[in-house]
Amino acid sequence: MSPLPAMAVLLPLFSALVLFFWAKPSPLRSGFSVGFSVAQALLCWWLAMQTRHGEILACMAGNWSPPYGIALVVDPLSAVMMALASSVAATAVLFSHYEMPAARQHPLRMPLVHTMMMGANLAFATGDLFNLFVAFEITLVASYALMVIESDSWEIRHAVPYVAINLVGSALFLTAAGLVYSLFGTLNFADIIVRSGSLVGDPRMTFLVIILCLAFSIKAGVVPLHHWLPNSYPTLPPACAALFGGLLTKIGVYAILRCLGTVFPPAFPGVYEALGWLAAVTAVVGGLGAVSRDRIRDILSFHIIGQIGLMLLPAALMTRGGFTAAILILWHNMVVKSSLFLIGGVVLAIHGTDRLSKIGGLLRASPWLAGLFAIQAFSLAGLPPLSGFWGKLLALEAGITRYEYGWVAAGMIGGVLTLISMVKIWNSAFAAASVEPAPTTTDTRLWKMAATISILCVLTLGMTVLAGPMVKLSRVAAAGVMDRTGYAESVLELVGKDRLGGGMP
Amino acid sequence: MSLGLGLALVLLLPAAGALAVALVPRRWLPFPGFIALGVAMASLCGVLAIGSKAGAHPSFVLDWSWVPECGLSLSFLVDGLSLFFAVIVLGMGVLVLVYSRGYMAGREGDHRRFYAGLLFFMGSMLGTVFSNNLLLLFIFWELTGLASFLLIGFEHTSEEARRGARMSLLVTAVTGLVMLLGIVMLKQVTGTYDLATILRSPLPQTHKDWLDACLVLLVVGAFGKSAIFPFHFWLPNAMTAPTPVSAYLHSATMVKLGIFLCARLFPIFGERELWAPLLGVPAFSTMLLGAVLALMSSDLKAILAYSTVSQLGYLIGYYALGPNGGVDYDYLHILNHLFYKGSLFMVAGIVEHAAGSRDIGKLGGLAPRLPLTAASCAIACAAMAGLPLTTGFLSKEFMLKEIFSAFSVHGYLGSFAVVCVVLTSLLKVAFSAKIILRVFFGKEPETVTAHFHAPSAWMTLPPAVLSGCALLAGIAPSFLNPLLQPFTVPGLHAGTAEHFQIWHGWTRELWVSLAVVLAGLALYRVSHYGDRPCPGVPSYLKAERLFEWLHEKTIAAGRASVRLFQTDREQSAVLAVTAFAGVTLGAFAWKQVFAGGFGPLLQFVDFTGGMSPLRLLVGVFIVLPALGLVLFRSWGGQLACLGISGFMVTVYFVLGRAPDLALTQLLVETVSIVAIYLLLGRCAKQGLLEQWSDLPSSAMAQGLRVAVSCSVAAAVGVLILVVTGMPHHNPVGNFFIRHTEDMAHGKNAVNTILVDFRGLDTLGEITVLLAAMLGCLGLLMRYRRNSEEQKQGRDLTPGLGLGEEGKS
Amino acid sequence: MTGLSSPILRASSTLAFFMANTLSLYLLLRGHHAPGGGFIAGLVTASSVVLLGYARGPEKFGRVLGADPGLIAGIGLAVAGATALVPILFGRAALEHFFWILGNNGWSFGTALIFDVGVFLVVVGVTTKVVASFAASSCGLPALVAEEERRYSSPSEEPLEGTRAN
Amino acid sequence: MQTDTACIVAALFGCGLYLVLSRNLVRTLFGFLLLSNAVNLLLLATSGDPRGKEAPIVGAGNFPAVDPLPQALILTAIVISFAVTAFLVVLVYRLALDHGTTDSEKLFAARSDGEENTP
Repeated sequence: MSPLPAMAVLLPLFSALVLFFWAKPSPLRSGFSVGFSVAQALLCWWLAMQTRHGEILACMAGNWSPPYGIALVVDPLSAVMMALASSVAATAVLFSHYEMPAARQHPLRMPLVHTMMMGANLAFATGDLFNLFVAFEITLVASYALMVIESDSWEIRHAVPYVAINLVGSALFLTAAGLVYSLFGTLNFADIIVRSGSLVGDPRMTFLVIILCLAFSIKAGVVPLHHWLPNSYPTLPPACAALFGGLLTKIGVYAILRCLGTVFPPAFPGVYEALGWLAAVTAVVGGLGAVSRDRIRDILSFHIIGQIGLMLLPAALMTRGGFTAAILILWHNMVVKSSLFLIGGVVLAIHGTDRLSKIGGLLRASPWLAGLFAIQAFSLAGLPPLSGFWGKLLALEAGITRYEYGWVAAGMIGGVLTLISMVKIWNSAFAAASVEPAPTTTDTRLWKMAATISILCVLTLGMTVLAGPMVKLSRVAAAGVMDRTGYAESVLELVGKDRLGGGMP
Repeated sequence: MSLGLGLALVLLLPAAGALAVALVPRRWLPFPGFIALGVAMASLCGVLAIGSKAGAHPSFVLDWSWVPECGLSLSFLVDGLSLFFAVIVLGMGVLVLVYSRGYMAGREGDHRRFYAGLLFFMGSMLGTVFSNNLLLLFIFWELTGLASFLLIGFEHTSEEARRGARMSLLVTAVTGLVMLLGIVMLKQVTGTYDLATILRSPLPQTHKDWLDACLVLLVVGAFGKSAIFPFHFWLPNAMTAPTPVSAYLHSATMVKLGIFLCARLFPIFGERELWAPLLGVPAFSTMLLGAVLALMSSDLKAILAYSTVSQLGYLIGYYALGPNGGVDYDYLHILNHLFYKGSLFMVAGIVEHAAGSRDIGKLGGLAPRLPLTAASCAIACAAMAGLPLTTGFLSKEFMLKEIFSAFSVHGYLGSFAVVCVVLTSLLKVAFSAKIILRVFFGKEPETVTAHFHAPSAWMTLPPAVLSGCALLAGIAPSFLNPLLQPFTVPGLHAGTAEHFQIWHGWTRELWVSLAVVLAGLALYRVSHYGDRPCPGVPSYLKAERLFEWLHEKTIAAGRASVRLFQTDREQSAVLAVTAFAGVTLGAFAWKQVFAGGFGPLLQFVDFTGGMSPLRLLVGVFIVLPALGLVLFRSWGGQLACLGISGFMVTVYFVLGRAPDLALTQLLVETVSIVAIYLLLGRCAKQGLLEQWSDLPSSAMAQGLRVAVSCSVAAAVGVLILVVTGMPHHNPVGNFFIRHTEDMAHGKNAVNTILVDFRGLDTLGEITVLLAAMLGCLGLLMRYRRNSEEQKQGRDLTPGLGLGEEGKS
Repeated sequence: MTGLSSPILRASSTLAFFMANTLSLYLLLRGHHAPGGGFIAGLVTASSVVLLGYARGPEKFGRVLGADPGLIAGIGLAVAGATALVPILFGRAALEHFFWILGNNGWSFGTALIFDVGVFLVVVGVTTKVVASFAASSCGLPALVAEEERRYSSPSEEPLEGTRAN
Repeated sequence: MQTDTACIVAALFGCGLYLVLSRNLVRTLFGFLLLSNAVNLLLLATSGDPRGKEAPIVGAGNFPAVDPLPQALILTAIVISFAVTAFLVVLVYRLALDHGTTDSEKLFAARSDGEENTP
């Protein structure tokens, strides 16, 4: 039993607490916050290193034998998700330090960010359905709080649909959890796998899979369940938007992959087909929405939706190749999407607005930023050999081998729409002649913000150069997610104190 | 030095040069142009050395694995085709860089970005032609498109440049994506991305439809890059690029990638029936269309661009009609085009620089002032028109000869090709005459006199070199044979090329040529009689308008989709979500019922079990207040209903043998009611509550709301009945009952589960509580924009405004 | 809403406060064996605090406990988190609990109780804090007192109601 | 314990959802309260028929007892929904103060999807 999965959950909890008590914003506090995120990232990267051949690290909270306690299970997919999430968080935290003068920073932002990270890590690590619900709630309530703490009377409105739809999602999830307990008599993923053997083909299980998929799709922002997303994200401060964009919807996708791939046996095939078509619609509608918007943050928010569709399209194939592609797109997207939001934040800081019709001239004023944007935007659009390309390639391959031409076409349209909107931003914000007054970039904070984004850019370029290992890792992760018996065995072989005879110290 | 290392150096040099030029500060690298030139020359030497060492036999070098999981390796193929294109790319690159030195002098913009872009392009172009892996080829292919995008948009402040750049990027990227699909499908058939392997082994005969699909998809990519109809429109719009870029990318090299791809594909797909019509029809149509548009245009660069489109059409069509054994004169045609078109583009740049205009209506009489340029232009135009003593003549002779022989083989396609080629040759004569006569002869307009700047030798020499080549090779064509011979590729070339000669006797081709020249001159005379201005391209032939229309429609579709799929209002959003959930579940249930009747679902339901009158009674007292909540209008009544319903749930918990739950529910309900009471009281006092609590909505909305609520309620009811009807016989809960005392040292199993067995849930839950508290506190404080931020508007996220460090 | 004026009510609310908290203490300690536990005890205490707060008036509501309830909640979470973390440091599983038998009358003490105390503190703190601030705000007062404002809000913010304290 | 619970839960779901779909945010809030009660009752239903069973407090002769796990889950769910309810109440309060209305139609009268004009 390795304590590391539990550490990955507890570390952000304690950093959140420390930051809660240490209320006064200062460089030292931000440094502490960054340091803790980095420590967490290092821990998770180490976990990823340990699981890179498909090993599974599991531990039981409370030292109970599975399936009685709560299992924390880290496989390659979870480990890399956690690592990327905390890397993104560290950057966002650093960015949010430069975003505002220390005296104006909100003291609650940091504790809430770390709370959200705790929820995210728990969601990635947990091997228990109800605990997954709790993890979702932690991230969600922290995100509700982040959404409202720094908003004025105009922006606060958009928190309403955000909260309302997510509450519906939570109710669905809780309903599903209850029904799963009734049907399987357990909540532990590994135990569900074992007990589901006799239920293959049972319509009741398909009902559950559908409800769970619905609940997770709401979190992921699948059309037509996405209404909470496009209006609310733009009201966030850029650093928070980056974190939300890089993290929240991805937890939903992760949960879908985990549930469809690992936990539940193949359900009624229509479910996957429906998911695939839904993803196709999502990819196109998200892309179309992005093309039509006029503010950078709005474009990026719609893109999140489109990209979710692009991730779920190959996943719905339910093949290993499809899952590999989905996972790779997922990883790449976490990094790229957050850095684009941060770039949008710098643009916002320079111009006071990010409305494309009112800005311009950034290529001349800030070539460094333009370079960062070009790399991330073209990566998002899947231009080779940047990190977005590999997922796209694998997705094409997976779709073609299964003869799903309609999905392939939808994915390609989604990709083209992404490119169109990225070019739109480039042409208006960066290439176009500067507007009056010309943007000034003398403020040192801008340079620091741009330098912060470079960290994520390095990560993107790293995923480009090291595409080989990255693809391999995602293949291992996909194999791990789809290896139901392996997952069940490695969890159920744990032995807790109840089998060792008492827990006296 | 080994071949591999040499090739690596050749490929890396431009990339490294690009990085150095782009990133090293200006004061350390004062002359980016010279560095670029040096890099290009070094690479050229390298390629020549590799060529001499490798000889004519294809060899593979550098098989470094990059992404083995995707079948991608850094594997390069050195053969005649790749060497030929590499030499073109680098040779032309050297000339263009020399030319750029003069062209860019005194121009605005960051020259480092320009030279870095050129070197970046050069590197990716070399990568494309040397790639032995189709994926690698695609990667470099897209990079050339990216380089083109950045270079077209070099003068990024001009709206036109941005539009042209966007158009070229979108067209090439979309067609590239289609090509990628073709590559992936080809891999599914052949099992590899390795070009040499595919070339070596015949295609499997099992996937005929797939192979044709692959071919179509791959060819779309080639068409996009080489501006073949219907993608021809991006090339003239790319002319907003600086002239060296036009000369280099959009005439000599990048647009030839489509031709390169066809040459690569020819040995693979050349024998398929689809090959000839698929390539031929669009290619020859493009050829004719381009020539017509060139004659109509008045902008010098537009004429050249359309004529490039036309020539590209021919070059692709040439492969289409190629006999199965292989083609022979493709290099000649490519080289010829390179000589004259490169020269003409550079001349156009000189003219623009010198006279301040590219519109041939506003030019004239420049020959005395620019003798060398005029001579270069004259030779190049002669080559374009196919007059004797130039390579153009040679090229046209062979063109006509082959077309006449292919004529009978290909049936209708052959006749179509003949008509197109002859008409195009005629048109070419006409617009060649137009260029030389209108620009360099006639009367010099006053605007030109006023503006005239003499070009530097940096600018005038490169076109002279190119024209000189065209002339030299035209006069002494026998030189060309030994030059082109080493580049022959088995499979592509039949190797039966005739020896080039200046005089072939009074052949059929010569007579046709003569007729064409005369007819062309007559056409020019008729169409441009006197001072009649050029007609210009009529708007119905401007396909870019279609593209822009499509682009705008996409955005409009985006807006429409947002209107259709997106709502701000929380209740319509929730309505959409719940309705969708209900529909999905309903659809599945219906499908089940449809498949097997109600039996399969009802078998799980246990209707008789678990009915208890007492619980039912309590249930009535839970549901009735809930209904009251729906129906009542007064806030007091609603609050009472809410309270009663909640407290009756407590009783229900008691009946469910859950004392802990009952206590918790009681307390939570109390605190919640207090909070809601505070809210209502406050709002009522300020008149913020609407009098009529259930606000009126349209009949349809109301109906939808009732329908969704009722159907979701029914769905949930059925779901519970079906799923919980036969619970699992051995739930894990039993374990907790059995062992709560001996292992968790507590009698209350619920509590031991909460703090011990599933303590992590509880830990998470109190974290939720804390986060909710912080959220509530955040809600109770409102951000207030200061005057500075109010001025900047609502787009600005609070607190992000800069320049306030001093104030705070 | 102002504080209750009658001194008798005031006194009785204080009495009720102490009675409720005795009950809550009992619920907390017996929770492992009988209905009760950290949640329920915490909610009882929080209700009593709310009651007392009503009696004393919204100005002093947040200070009934003598400290910032938010901090109490934080401490509670730290205590509960510590029971998760400490076993790891000793090489055991997270949240593993240990028990000691006290004497021979069946009483035992376990680290589970510490966890439950953490839960108790969080519930008390959060409930009190939220209700107190909300009540203050809905009475037209600033939600937070001066030193709390520095802890929970940025200088660019103002309370919904009332004026900024500093 | 399913047929009756199923009916109660279904009715509560229907009422709750109807209220959630109201234009008035206060009614929406009530709706979510009902919904969370409904889901809690649903969870309780999974612990089986309680008749003839005792509360899950182990003592002298308290067997058989009902399944304690759903109860623990409900307890967690109640507390979480309590937290969310508190948040919602304050959110509605804030909106009412900021915009002078609890009617979401009025709240979003100006279309605000990035197309809105900056004042």
